[in-house]
Amino acid sequence: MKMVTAVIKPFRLDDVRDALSELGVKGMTVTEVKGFGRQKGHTELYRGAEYAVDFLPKIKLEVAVDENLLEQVVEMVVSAARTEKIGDGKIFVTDIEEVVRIRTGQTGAEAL
Amino acid sequence: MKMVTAVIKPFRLDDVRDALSELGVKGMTVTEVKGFGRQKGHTELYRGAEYAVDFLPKIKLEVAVDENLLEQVVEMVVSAARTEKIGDGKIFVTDIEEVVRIRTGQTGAEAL
Amino acid sequence: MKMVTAVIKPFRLDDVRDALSELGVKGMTVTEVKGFGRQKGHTELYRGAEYAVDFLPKIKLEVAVDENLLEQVVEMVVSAARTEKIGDGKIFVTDIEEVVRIRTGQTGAEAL
Amino acid sequence: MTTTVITRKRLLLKGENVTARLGLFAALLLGSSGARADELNTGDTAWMMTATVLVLFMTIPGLSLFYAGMVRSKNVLSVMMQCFAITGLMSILWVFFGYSIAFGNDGPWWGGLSKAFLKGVTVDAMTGTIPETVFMTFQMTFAIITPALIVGAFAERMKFSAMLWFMGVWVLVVYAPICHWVWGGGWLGSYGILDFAGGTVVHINAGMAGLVAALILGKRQGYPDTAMPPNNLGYTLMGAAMLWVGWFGFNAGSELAADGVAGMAMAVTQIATAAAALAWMFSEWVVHGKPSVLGIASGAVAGLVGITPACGFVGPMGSLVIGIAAGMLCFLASTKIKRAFGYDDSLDVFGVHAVGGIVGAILVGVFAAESLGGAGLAEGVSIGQQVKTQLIGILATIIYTGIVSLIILKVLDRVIGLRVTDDDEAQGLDITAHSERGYNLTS
Amino acid sequence: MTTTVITRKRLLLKGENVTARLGLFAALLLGSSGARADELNTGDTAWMMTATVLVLFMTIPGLSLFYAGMVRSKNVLSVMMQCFAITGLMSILWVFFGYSIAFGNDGPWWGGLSKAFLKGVTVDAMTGTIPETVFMTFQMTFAIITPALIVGAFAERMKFSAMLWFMGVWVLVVYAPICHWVWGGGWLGSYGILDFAGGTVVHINAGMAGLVAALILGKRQGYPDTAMPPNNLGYTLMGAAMLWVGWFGFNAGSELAADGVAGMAMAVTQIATAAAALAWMFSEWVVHGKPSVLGIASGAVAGLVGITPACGFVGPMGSLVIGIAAGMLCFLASTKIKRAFGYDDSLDVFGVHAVGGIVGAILVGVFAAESLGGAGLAEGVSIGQQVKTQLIGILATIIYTGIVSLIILKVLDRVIGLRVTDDDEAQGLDITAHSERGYNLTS
Amino acid sequence: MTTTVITRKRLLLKGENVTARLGLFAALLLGSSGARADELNTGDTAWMMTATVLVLFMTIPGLSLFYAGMVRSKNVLSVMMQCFAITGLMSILWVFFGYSIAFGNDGPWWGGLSKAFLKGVTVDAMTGTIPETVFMTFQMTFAIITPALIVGAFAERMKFSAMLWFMGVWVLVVYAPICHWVWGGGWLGSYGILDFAGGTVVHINAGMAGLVAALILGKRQGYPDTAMPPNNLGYTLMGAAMLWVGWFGFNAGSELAADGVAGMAMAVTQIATAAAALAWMFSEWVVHGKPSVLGIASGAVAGLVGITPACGFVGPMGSLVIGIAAGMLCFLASTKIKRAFGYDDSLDVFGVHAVGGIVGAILVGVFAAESLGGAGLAEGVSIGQQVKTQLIGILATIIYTGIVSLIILKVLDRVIGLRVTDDDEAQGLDITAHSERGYNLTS
Ligand SMILES: Nc1ncnc2c1ncn2[C@@H]1O[C@H](COP(=O)(O)OP(=O)(O)O)[C@@H](O)[C@H]1O
Ligand SMILES: Nc1ncnc2c1ncn2[C@@H]1O[C@H](COP(=O)(O)OP(=O)(O)O)[C@@H](O)[C@H]1O
Ligand SMILES: Nc1ncnc2c1ncn2[C@@H]1O[C@H](COP(=O)(O)OP(=O)(O)O)[C@@H](O)[C@H]1O
Repeated sequence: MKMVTAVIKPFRLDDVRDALSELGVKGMTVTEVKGFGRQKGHTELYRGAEYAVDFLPKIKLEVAVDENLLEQVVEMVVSAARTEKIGDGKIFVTDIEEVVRIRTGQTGAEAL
Repeated sequence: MKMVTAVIKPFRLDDVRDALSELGVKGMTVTEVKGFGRQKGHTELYRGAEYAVDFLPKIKLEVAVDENLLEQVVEMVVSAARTEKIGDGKIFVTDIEEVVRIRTGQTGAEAL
Repeated sequence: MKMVTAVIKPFRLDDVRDALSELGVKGMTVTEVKGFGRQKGHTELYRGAEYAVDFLPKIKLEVAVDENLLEQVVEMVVSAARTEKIGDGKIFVTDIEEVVRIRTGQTGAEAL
Repeated sequence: MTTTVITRKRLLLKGENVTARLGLFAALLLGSSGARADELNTGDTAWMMTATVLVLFMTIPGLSLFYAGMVRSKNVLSVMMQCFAITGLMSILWVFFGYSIAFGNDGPWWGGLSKAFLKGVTVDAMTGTIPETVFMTFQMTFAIITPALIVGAFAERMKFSAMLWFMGVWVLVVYAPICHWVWGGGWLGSYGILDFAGGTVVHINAGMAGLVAALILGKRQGYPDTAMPPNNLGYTLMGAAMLWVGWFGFNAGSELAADGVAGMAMAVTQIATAAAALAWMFSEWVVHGKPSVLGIASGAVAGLVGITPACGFVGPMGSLVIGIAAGMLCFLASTKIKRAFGYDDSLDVFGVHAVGGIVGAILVGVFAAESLGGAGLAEGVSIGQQVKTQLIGILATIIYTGIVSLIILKVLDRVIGLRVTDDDEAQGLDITAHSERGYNLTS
Repeated sequence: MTTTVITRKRLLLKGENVTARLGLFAALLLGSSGARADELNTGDTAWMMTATVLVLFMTIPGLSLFYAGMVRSKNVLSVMMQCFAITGLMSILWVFFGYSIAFGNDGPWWGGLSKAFLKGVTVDAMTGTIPETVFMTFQMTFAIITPALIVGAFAERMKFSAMLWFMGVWVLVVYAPICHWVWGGGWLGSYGILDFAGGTVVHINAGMAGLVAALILGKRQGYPDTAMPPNNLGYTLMGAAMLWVGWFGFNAGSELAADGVAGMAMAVTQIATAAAALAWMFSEWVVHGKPSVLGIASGAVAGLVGITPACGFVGPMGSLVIGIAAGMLCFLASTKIKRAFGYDDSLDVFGVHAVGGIVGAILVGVFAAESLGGAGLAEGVSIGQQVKTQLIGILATIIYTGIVSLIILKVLDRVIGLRVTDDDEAQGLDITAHSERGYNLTS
Repeated sequence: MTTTVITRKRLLLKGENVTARLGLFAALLLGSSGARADELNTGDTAWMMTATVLVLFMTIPGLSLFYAGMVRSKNVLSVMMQCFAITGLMSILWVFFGYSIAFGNDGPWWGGLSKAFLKGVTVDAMTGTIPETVFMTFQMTFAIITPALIVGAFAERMKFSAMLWFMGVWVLVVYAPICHWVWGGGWLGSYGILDFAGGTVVHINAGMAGLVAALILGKRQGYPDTAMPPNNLGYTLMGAAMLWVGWFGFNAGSELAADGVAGMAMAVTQIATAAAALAWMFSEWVVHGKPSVLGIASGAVAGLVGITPACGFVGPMGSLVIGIAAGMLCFLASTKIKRAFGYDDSLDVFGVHAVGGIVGAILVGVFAAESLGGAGLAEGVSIGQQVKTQLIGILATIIYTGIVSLIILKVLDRVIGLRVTDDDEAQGLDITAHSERGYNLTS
């Protein structure tokens, strides 16, 4: 079991979700985050006090997937999230040792 | 050291925290997230424009635990978070290679 | 590739970011979280109804780094985030199996 | 006609000759022209149109914000929606029947239907020195805010449709008749009760109906163990501020003229409200260790409620005492007593409005006395007698509204059900009853 | 009395003899003193200063909140900013030229520049029974809110600088002339159009200009597929509440006096608004299964718009019908019709203001008839004739504002560009146009 | 007429013969009846009750929102709480002593205690043509907002208890005496200072006291390096809108009558405010590249402050200049000058109120001249002389409030401490001082 964690631009979320659903992914968890990276932020100015805001709104998507789907999922996310402009984000793949579905107690692939 | 990440229903948080405290867990980190899964969302309607909101409010709980507590922790979370209705959420267990307590610089089990 | 996840006090964020930038870290992702731990919370009181709020605002910082930078990054975060008061937070190090930069499709160290 | 109307609140009851109180200006007009006393006075009319606007301002946005800030964020819209829909519905029902029931004829129990659908309320019709249209609309705003106050008692759990039915029936069979009893020429007014701007008619009435509704609907899920923190106390404080501001229309407007009594009503309203806000704040500071926003806001409202029945009758020092008493007693009622009894009056409609109204309705019997700086009791009436009269008015209101509200609610519960499902309550009424979310701050 | 009252506003400005219309009170004074008819009346003045304050209150904070709550959070400030800047700019332009163009002389097309820079508007100048300074400021608040209404049509995508230019030109070449036509002694007023408080001048005018702007600017990115949920419906409902409250200044203030007509204008405004709020709410409940906050708020505004041209002319039952019609038809226009045509009038300026204004402007021709409870049509004018007159006024407004707004926008588009860049639109106007964020709730 | 107008407010209170200033309408009444000049006028009374309500509206909710939006979210409630508690406390202290100190007798320095506890302020007592209760309450609202303005200077770091002590003492030993000097028959008024609605009494006074408080309390932790973004600029803009709306009560209400001077005060208030809002907006646009919400809101307030001392004396074009000057100079003071000196006046009380007040207090000496469209200076007084008089009034105010505020603060610091602990400041005052959170938007 792998966890695919993608940090993407907020307005790509719907496309990514749809793409993953098509692949048969049944669930995912989404967090509003702030990203710092190459993409530059903006400045804000209040009564002459100017300051830079380097953190940009991003969406972090976490999808637990079976190993055999991994490659497809990563590709799907890449193609659905890509705008080819700076700040499109990253995908991180990590290993999951165990998954449990709380409602049923099922574990492993069944739990997804 | 393992990280237990549980996505649960928001109103179960207090019970889960209490259950874990009883087990001797000293700390945890909580994030407000949105979940997409089998549980269906709701629709919103603004001046005739209807749209489906599939993402439901969930709480993501992260608890770093010593291996020997792992099983108990997972069980506890399952039993405290379970409502037996769809959408109860998932638990993911991953491996942590190192933990540091920032205040003291302690590492490993001591750091928890 | 390693993921360094640090839970820190919110007002230390700018210092930590600056410290990491100096090390050459190009990006990071930040989430507003609530932490439960040894640091005590506060009570709130509404028309005679008092209740304890144990969850304190924290910032979770996630930085993917190349193995060879790992140690330095951890040290930097520790020193920049430390106030020596209870509640300074934790650092968790986990393994990343793969990283992809969505914009370019680059993987591995290049993707950071 | 004039003698009845201009005297309305104070003198209707005391039956005194009013010419003297019209001030020299009016007397002058009368003297020099022989015009009838129900000549339109533009100053009075200007003030009463303003007062009408101010009372509407109390409900929307004032009360809506005050209440909406106190509930959980998943119900923030539902409370505002209820206040707003009540504003619409009560306006129409008032025009259809309510105004006539309250102010049609002056039998002891109700006003009949002679003014139903505003028959006779033409552009030239007068009530004292102001157009009857203005009087009718001014009173309409009272018939709006009274039901809206009740909303706080059953917030976060009542079905929207049941709420509409309850309020629609209630305003016609409870509010309008009690309004008639006290202000429309009915038995309580004749009996000599002092209620300048609505201690019995509005606050005790709403507070008691709220308590009944809270009891019949039962507690919210998780009450009182689960934390139910207010979602936006800034809204609540701003709502309290708007209530305070608008209440001058309510109280000084109840004089129906821009004169010295209205001026004094304004002054004592300010004094009592300030005193009650501080009284609640300091009580809380002493008892719980800290002064709070919710406390001072509640205290201000308690003071406004307390001075309402008294504002045209008492002087500055009387109002000070009423304010302090209302602030402290409502504090106790809304914190200690509610908890002791365990009922779930979500936003303390009973603890603030019924209790504050009772405090004011009793104390006006004391501080209206000329010896205590008031405008004076009717000739030959002692403080003790007046307080007895006041108690009878209070009891009559409590009993009537208590029983009739209970009946309406029981019937509605049987017929359409009062309470939302558990799932809907858990998810919140904004989504489940209105398909909307209150805050969507990240897009 | 009625027929004279009908034309109060127009007649005053056309310099006709107004003595007859001042009512018994003034007549009395006149009789006993021989004073001129333009004697200052403190009650009328008190009311008109209050009314002026109320109309300003409609725009800021009322309309600003109403609109700001409906956009996405990244644009919440931009909408408020536009309303606020318009308030500033229109005030100055009104003082410089607008007032003179609208109310200078009484030629058929415009008022000329004889009052430019407020020449002659001294501390002693009078308009009827109130100081001309008050009349000028009252009318200024109309010249503020009308452009501000248009903002809703192009929200979330127009350049701030282009918006300022458009509004600045528009108020002088569109608003002020139409205002003159109807109220300043111009051709439409002479022709006999009934428009008590601005159905044509304000609402149809703004609604049509908004439609043109929405069409020329084009749709927002992603419209209509992407969800664009309102960021804060609490703001929207509070804004609607403030509009409702302030609108009494707009409608009853348009009588320019505190008299029976003003009182009736107040009453029917309340009735129509309540009826329209309920009409929209129930329509939505039937059609979509749930009553909503956005719906009831929109309905209230639709009712306020609908009764605006009619409020000094119709009776309670006429206002009820107007309210219901406005609520239902604006509901259809803003939900079904907009979707059918596919234009992106972001906050339904056309669907609510133009449609509601048209409904009211037509129906006033019907319900002003004495037989239907109204103040009566001019002697010898039938309902059919009056409706025809109304239609001509509506058409003239639509055509003039449509064409001239189009020209101004086309020219500006060529010269400075109307629309922000795609990137700025995606990021939101708050940051990109004003370097500020609306909500920063975690520090 | 002009010279009498200048002193209207003072003279009325000193019991001088005011007949000449009451205008034709009153004269008429007087002529036909021989009544005394202090006959109640319902129109004036209606306006003054409205004006009183409007000034209260400025503080709560207006100023509270304006300020609350600018602080960080952890302090949002604390600022609102301070304004609200001040409203309560000042009301009581005004009734006890303040009113008497300001308006008791007319010695040069203070009014004595003859009216303490409102002795003699009965239902029949008159001030000019309005009930004294209304005058007393109107002036009370000034005694509320002036201390509340100071709150902005020490926001986010002062102890709540210390704040209450400071304000309580300050209103009695600083505000009430200065109010007496200028309006209550004291030396500055006799000396001929022009201050129609409170340039010295309210704004310079509050602005200077704020500066002293900011200096004595010291900077907020992290100022000026840490970003301290406003938590909710929508609140701030809505608060500014409410201040704008309510300020008509402040300015036109200061005439104490609904007459031509009040009308002109209303008109010039609108013009100056609009001009200042635009002036700040365009200055910022030029200097920083973008117009901002905080900028235009601050500009509007600067304009309101600037026109305050001048509003009953200057004409439209004078007000335009005053507005532009106030907008630009307050912009410089609040952005450049504050930064240059490095003090932490959190919300720019000095930069807006003191600077704006000074600009207005000086320029009224210029634009009150009849040759410049004003109401005219006193006979034989040149512009230069009047400006000198104004400067003396400004200096007297600055010195007195500066020194006495300093003493009060120093004593309080020694006795109970002025500033919260570092930990409390870091965590925010909402939780630490009031055990509440401002926003709780996810439950
Ligand atoms: N080393 C990193 N660790 C964690 N998150 C990162 C890292 N680098 C970038 N990110 C995330 O990816 C987002 C996009 O990165 P950025 O450098 O702006 O552009 P790009 O995606 O085109 O490389 C950032 O906003 C941040 O959230
Ligand atoms: N594959 C997945 N990866 C990450 N999170 C998931 C995944 N599947 C489900 N979730 C999370 O679990 C929550 C509950 O899942 P759902 O399918 O609705 O019901 P159940 O928990 O009963 O299986 C989702 O809202 C989502 O947050
Ligand atoms: N076992 C844990 N798992 C996950 N997060 C933890 C754990 N223990 C502590 N934390 C996080 O670290 C924060 C600080 O911990 P705390 O015990 O209060 O103080 P300290 O950092 O000084 O040990 C907590 O608020 C929580 O967010």
